[in-house]
Amino acid sequence: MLEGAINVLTDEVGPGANSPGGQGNGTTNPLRTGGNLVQLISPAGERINHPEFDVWIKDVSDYQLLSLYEDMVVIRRIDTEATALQRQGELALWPPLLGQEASQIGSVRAIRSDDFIFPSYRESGVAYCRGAELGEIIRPWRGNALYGWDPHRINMATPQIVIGSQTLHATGYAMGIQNDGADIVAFSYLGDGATSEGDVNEAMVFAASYQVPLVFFCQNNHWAISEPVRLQSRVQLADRATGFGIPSMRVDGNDVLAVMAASRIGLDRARKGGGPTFIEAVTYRMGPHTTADDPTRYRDANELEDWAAKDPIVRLKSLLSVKGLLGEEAQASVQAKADSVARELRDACATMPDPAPLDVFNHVYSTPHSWIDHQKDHYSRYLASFGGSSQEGAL
Amino acid sequence: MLEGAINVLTDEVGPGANSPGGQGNGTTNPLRTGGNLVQLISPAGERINHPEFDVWIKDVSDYQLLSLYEDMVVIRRIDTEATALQRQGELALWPPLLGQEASQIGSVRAIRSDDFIFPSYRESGVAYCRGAELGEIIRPWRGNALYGWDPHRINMATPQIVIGSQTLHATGYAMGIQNDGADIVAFSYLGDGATSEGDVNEAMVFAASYQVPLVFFCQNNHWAISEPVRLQSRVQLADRATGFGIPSMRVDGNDVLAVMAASRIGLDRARKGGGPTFIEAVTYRMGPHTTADDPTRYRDANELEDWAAKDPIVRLKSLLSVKGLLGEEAQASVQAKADSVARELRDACATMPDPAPLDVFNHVYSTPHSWIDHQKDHYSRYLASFGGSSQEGAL
Amino acid sequence: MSQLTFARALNAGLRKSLENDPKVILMGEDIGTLGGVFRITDGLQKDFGKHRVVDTPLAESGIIGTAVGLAYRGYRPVCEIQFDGFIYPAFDQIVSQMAKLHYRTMGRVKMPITIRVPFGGGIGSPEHHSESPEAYFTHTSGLRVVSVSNPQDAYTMIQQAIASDDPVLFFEPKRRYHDKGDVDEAKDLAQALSMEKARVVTEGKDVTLVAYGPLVKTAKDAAIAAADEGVAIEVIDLRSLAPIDFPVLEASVRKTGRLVITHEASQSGGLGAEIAASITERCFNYLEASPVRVTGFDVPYPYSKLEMHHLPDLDRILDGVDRTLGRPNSLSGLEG
Amino acid sequence: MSQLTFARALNAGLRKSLENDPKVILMGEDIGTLGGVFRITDGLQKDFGKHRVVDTPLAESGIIGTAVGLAYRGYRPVCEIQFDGFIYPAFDQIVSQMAKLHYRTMGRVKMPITIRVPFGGGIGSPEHHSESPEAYFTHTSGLRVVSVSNPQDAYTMIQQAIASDDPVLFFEPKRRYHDKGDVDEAKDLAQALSMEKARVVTEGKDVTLVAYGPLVKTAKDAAIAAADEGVAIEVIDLRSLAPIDFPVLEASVRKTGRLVITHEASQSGGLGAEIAASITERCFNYLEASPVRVTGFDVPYPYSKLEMHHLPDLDRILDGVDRTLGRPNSLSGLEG
Ligand SMILES: Cc1ncc(C[n+]2csc(CCOP(=O)(O)OP(=O)(O)O)c2C)c(N)n1
Ligand SMILES: Cc1ncc(C[n+]2csc(CCOP(=O)(O)OP(=O)(O)O)c2C)c(N)n1
Ligand SMILES: [Mg+2]
Ligand SMILES: [Mg+2]
Repeated sequence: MLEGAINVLTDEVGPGANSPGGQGNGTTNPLRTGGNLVQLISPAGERINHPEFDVWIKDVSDYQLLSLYEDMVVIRRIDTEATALQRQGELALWPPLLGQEASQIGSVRAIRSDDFIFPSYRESGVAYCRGAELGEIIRPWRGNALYGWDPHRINMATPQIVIGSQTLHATGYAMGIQNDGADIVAFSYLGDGATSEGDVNEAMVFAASYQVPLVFFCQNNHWAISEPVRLQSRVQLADRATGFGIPSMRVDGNDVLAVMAASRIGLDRARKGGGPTFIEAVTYRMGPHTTADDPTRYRDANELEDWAAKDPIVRLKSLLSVKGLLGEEAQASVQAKADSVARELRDACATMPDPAPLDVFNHVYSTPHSWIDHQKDHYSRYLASFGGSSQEGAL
Repeated sequence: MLEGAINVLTDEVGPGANSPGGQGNGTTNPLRTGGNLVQLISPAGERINHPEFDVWIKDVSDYQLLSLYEDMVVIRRIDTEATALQRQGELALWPPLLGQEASQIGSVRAIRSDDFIFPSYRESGVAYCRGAELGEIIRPWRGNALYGWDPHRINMATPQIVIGSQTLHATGYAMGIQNDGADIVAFSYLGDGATSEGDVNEAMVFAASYQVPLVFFCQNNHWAISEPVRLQSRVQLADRATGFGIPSMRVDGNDVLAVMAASRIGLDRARKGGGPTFIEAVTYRMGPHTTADDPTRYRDANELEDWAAKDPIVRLKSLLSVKGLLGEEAQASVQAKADSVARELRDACATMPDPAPLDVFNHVYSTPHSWIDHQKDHYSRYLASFGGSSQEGAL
Repeated sequence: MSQLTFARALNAGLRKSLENDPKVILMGEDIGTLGGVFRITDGLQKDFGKHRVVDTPLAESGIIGTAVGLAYRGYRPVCEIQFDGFIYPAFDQIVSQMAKLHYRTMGRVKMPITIRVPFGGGIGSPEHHSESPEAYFTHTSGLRVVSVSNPQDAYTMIQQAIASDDPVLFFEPKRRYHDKGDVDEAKDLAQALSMEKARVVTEGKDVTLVAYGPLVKTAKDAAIAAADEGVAIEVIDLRSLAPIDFPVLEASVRKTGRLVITHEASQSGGLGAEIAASITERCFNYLEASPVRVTGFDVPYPYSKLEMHHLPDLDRILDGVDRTLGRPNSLSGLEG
Repeated sequence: MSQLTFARALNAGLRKSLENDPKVILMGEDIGTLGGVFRITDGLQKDFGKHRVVDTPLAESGIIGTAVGLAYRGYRPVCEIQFDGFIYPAFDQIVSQMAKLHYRTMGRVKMPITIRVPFGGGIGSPEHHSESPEAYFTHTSGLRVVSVSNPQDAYTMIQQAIASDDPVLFFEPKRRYHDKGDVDEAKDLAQALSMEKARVVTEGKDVTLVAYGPLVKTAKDAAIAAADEGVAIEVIDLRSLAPIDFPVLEASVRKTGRLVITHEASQSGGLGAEIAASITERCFNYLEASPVRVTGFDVPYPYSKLEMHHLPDLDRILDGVDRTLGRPNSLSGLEG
């Protein structure tokens, strides 16, 4: 095998084939990390052939390519709209996904609807494609609930704010899948900064030890708030996984096809009993960390410019244009979709009902609990002492 | 470089030379893990030549070889004696080091006295060579103190029971060394099981990020209580480190010369500003996990037999014999030393003073603390209420 | 009815849960082949297989974090933390995830996880092996916390904890593992006293003495000793540490007017503070004296040659009883 | 004397410590170039260099664990935990290592580590950004715990905490970061009130009201409001949460006979329980009514549209005051 080649498409693919040499037998670890960044679309929008990855996206029709484009445009529009809502005081906070559209769409569109996703807080685009309602997506950022959607309805956990925590949940879920003998896969998103947390590393230990059906999908967007990725690791993040015996890939995260191919490779391996895979999607957070952040304090304008030139949407647009798929009509239709989603988002925000005061006591436990009941009773009495029905009305 | 070769002795050695390619430039990680187990003495006691490692031990004189042997015999004797004391009820517990003598002696004899060691709980042999008194070594296991020696006197932290915790302390200490511009090294012991703990992985993140002067010395003794090392990792433990950008070696941990050479390589790299190194010393815990453990419940007699054939002391003895270094006189002198140490250990145990009741309140804080003072006062009053001077006398 | 040790009773309870619900899965370090360092899971992996009784890598956050994921998938994980002092690496997964997920998801995701913790001192162990960390968890909303004091409760309550749809911290007094007691294995779980109820184990009219876990036995012994001196102590086994069954405590204190609380954990911020504060709020007009706490000191758990000083024993409990009664005691002649 | 915000006062205090002792070293996530998400360390890396003001990888256990190692080597690390809810991954290193090392080594190894924690709610944040975890640490022997309520104390006490040879948890009320106050930067540290002393901030004879951190301001407002109704509240700013300066509290309660404690943390097992229990022990015969706790509820910190219900405010504190006074209150007509 060539130095730096991705091993996932060689003869070694398939259940059992990834078994490392085992302990103490002196063999060399057969796993390889992808030193080379896999790219299927160049920043200029040209389709680059890659014999090993191409087979995984050869079924993607022109129509589907266009729909990936639409997805990306729509989630960018959601992002823009939510950011605007935050600026207008309608949302308390918003974590933008600007620049990461290809990573999010390429991965979520590779995942089956019965697979289960464990996101961080930035995967609003993933949630949208998964069927979360727009109101559900913004609800926690408006402060109207801790989180929005029902995980069991869309097979996707609620956003995770504690960095890296969700990777262990995904691993446990995958252990459950394995016990059930189901052919589904757990799919965990994480950031580059997250790779430093103990939990993420323990997740890799468990995932490798039990060879569970799991994909770790790391969006290396180069920053963890103000910290550059080189502070977290001096080697490529994809290399981390191989040290745990988990095969890894490193793909251009602004290239929707490369991301999709890599995700499919990982999902397929997991589904066939081949154990976990780690994907590093190299992308860039073009916006602030959240709307509360000011990235000009810690990063160069130049860097942003460099990455703007690799914009994932522009890139796909060029490819579509060259292929003649993005005529005026198509363009208008995508635009219309984005506009309507933006309107819907704004409406969902405006019409979102406020919680009632006593909601604060609900769902702490699944069955009655004397302390909570006592306090709820006490507080409702307290509210009543001001007269009126304040505990029932909206705040 | 050859597949599986150890990179530590190539041109890449030295400050700065280990800098990985950095983020996002698509180069392949230049680090190599030692797929091959490095051995300088065969199980039959023959000296095996290894051009790259030999240079690191070429200064070891016959006399020194004999003294390594003496060390190993002595610490095995300490182990036997302490185990006996536990069986006789003089110690509450003892964690045997039987089988790990070469790993402990080969490493500690490579470390400079001003380097700082962070052990786990099993490094009694290391502590002995470091100058800890025998009473200090057994004191915690007798229950007469939480720990024995003064870390600043022998430049070695007290035993760490929380698995893996000490690797972060070592990393922090090494950050301090780096800040001070000192030419010393932090040296952290850990077990194979410990590699699964988040803390150990975070230690590797910090150590690699700051390139601190540190050696991780992992005694892979094949078991974490009843759990075989393959439950913790499906690949060699040395591979884990390379995923963090830390160069690693895999050496025969029952071969005192291989261990010493590897330790010196790591220490030298650290001292020269080359950053951290991870050493996997492949050895075997021939005794129980602790005196409270019954290994027959979980492991085969055959396995033990196999490893008995690789006994680190027998092996060195054979080498010495072939070299004609272990005449009757030498043999007798080693024996006498071991006997006297054993006697000293037994005496230290017998004469160890018991603590006074009010000692329970001492040293919680370094300055007065009203809660403690209050409780100490109260309890001394309580003890006095039984009459007599019980709070001052021995228990 | 059979005579079982505490340890065997737990083993039998776990076995029953494994039999009754295929979604029950045991996880922990050394719980499989070895059967746990205390042999609580002895034989269970052999009978239920490696996928129901899982030896995990050595990573406590990993154990609880993967249990959370298993719960997401509908499992009921029962995690063993090998010793009290090794629960802290899992603290984040316990308080930020396991405890909060039901609230976070408005009840859509249940966390029926049980964490078994052999806790407390008195067995001559080295550091980190004798701690009483329960107060960290009773202060954490979203958790239920129980502690058992006898083989029958061990057998019943471990099953109740596993059956609970909420996460439960289950504290097992390791120094009582070898104590024997009658266990009715045929007893219907539905008939058993709810896990949340306290139990009056010795009736008395003079002083209420609240204990849990390892000190229930000591408290009963104290009651016997006090009876000789004409003091009738009412001993209450708390059983549930969060929520606490205050009505039972209240009824007792309204009768006795005096309250002593004992636990091994350090005093400041321990569970005794909550009990003293709550009972003072609820029974202020009935109290004849301030509630008294007889607890471990505010020190890290000491080495074993000193642990008998740190741990409340019969004499220290009786001294506390004397304090509430205004009888001669260690503080006589002092104010407060 | 200058007018500084709370945040600037902390920044000035940290700067002073960095200037005075070359062994002081700041560590945390985003504290360097960014100056911290709250800008508390703004400009310090520029002035003191990357080796004194260290941006760490994203790993909280790693931050505290390496700080322990630095302390071994004679440094005085000051660690920033970005938000209260992210301290839990470091819990093990805090309670099993930082808190215990001095005791473990019989005083041979000191742990002069300060952990700065922006804590508490009221700023409309998402989950994990508004917690009050102080009770976990006040129950942990070996730690000192303080909380500051005003810019002057922030400036002085951060320096005292750093100068302490014991580990200190330093809780900063993040919702007060923008409050301004007079700060005497020239004040001699040796002359300043000891970090362990509580301070009477408003004198009064009717009710003692104990608060700390963010609620000291609310408590003072409550005292003003109550004064209008003829009730003289004595407000005490606790400052040190462990140990608590009980003599100051005792003196006050002996005068007023009534005690109200307020904090944002959940009630059960919170610091209020310890204060109520201890003051009842120490002042039983002086109490006219049971101590009352006005605290956050026993729920995970709720989403921001509900946080004003969870957090004690002026009205809830006054309701608590009314309860201790037997005046009409939310529980009127009920027992207890
Ligand atoms: C355990 C924990 N520590 C700190 C934080 C504060 N924090 C929120 S986001 C963030 C950076 C995360 O970076 P990365 O993993 O790269 O994800 P990204 O934000 O780039 O998507 C930090 C430090 C947190 N949420 N959780
Ligand atoms: C955090 C933590 N979890 C669990 C334990 C209990 N325990 C003590 S030793 C041990 C096994 C350690 O194995 P390894 O790291 O291989 O070291 P060895 O004992 O083989 O030297 C375990 C699980 C502990 N001490 N600390
Ligand atoms: Mg990032
Ligand atoms: Mg081992």
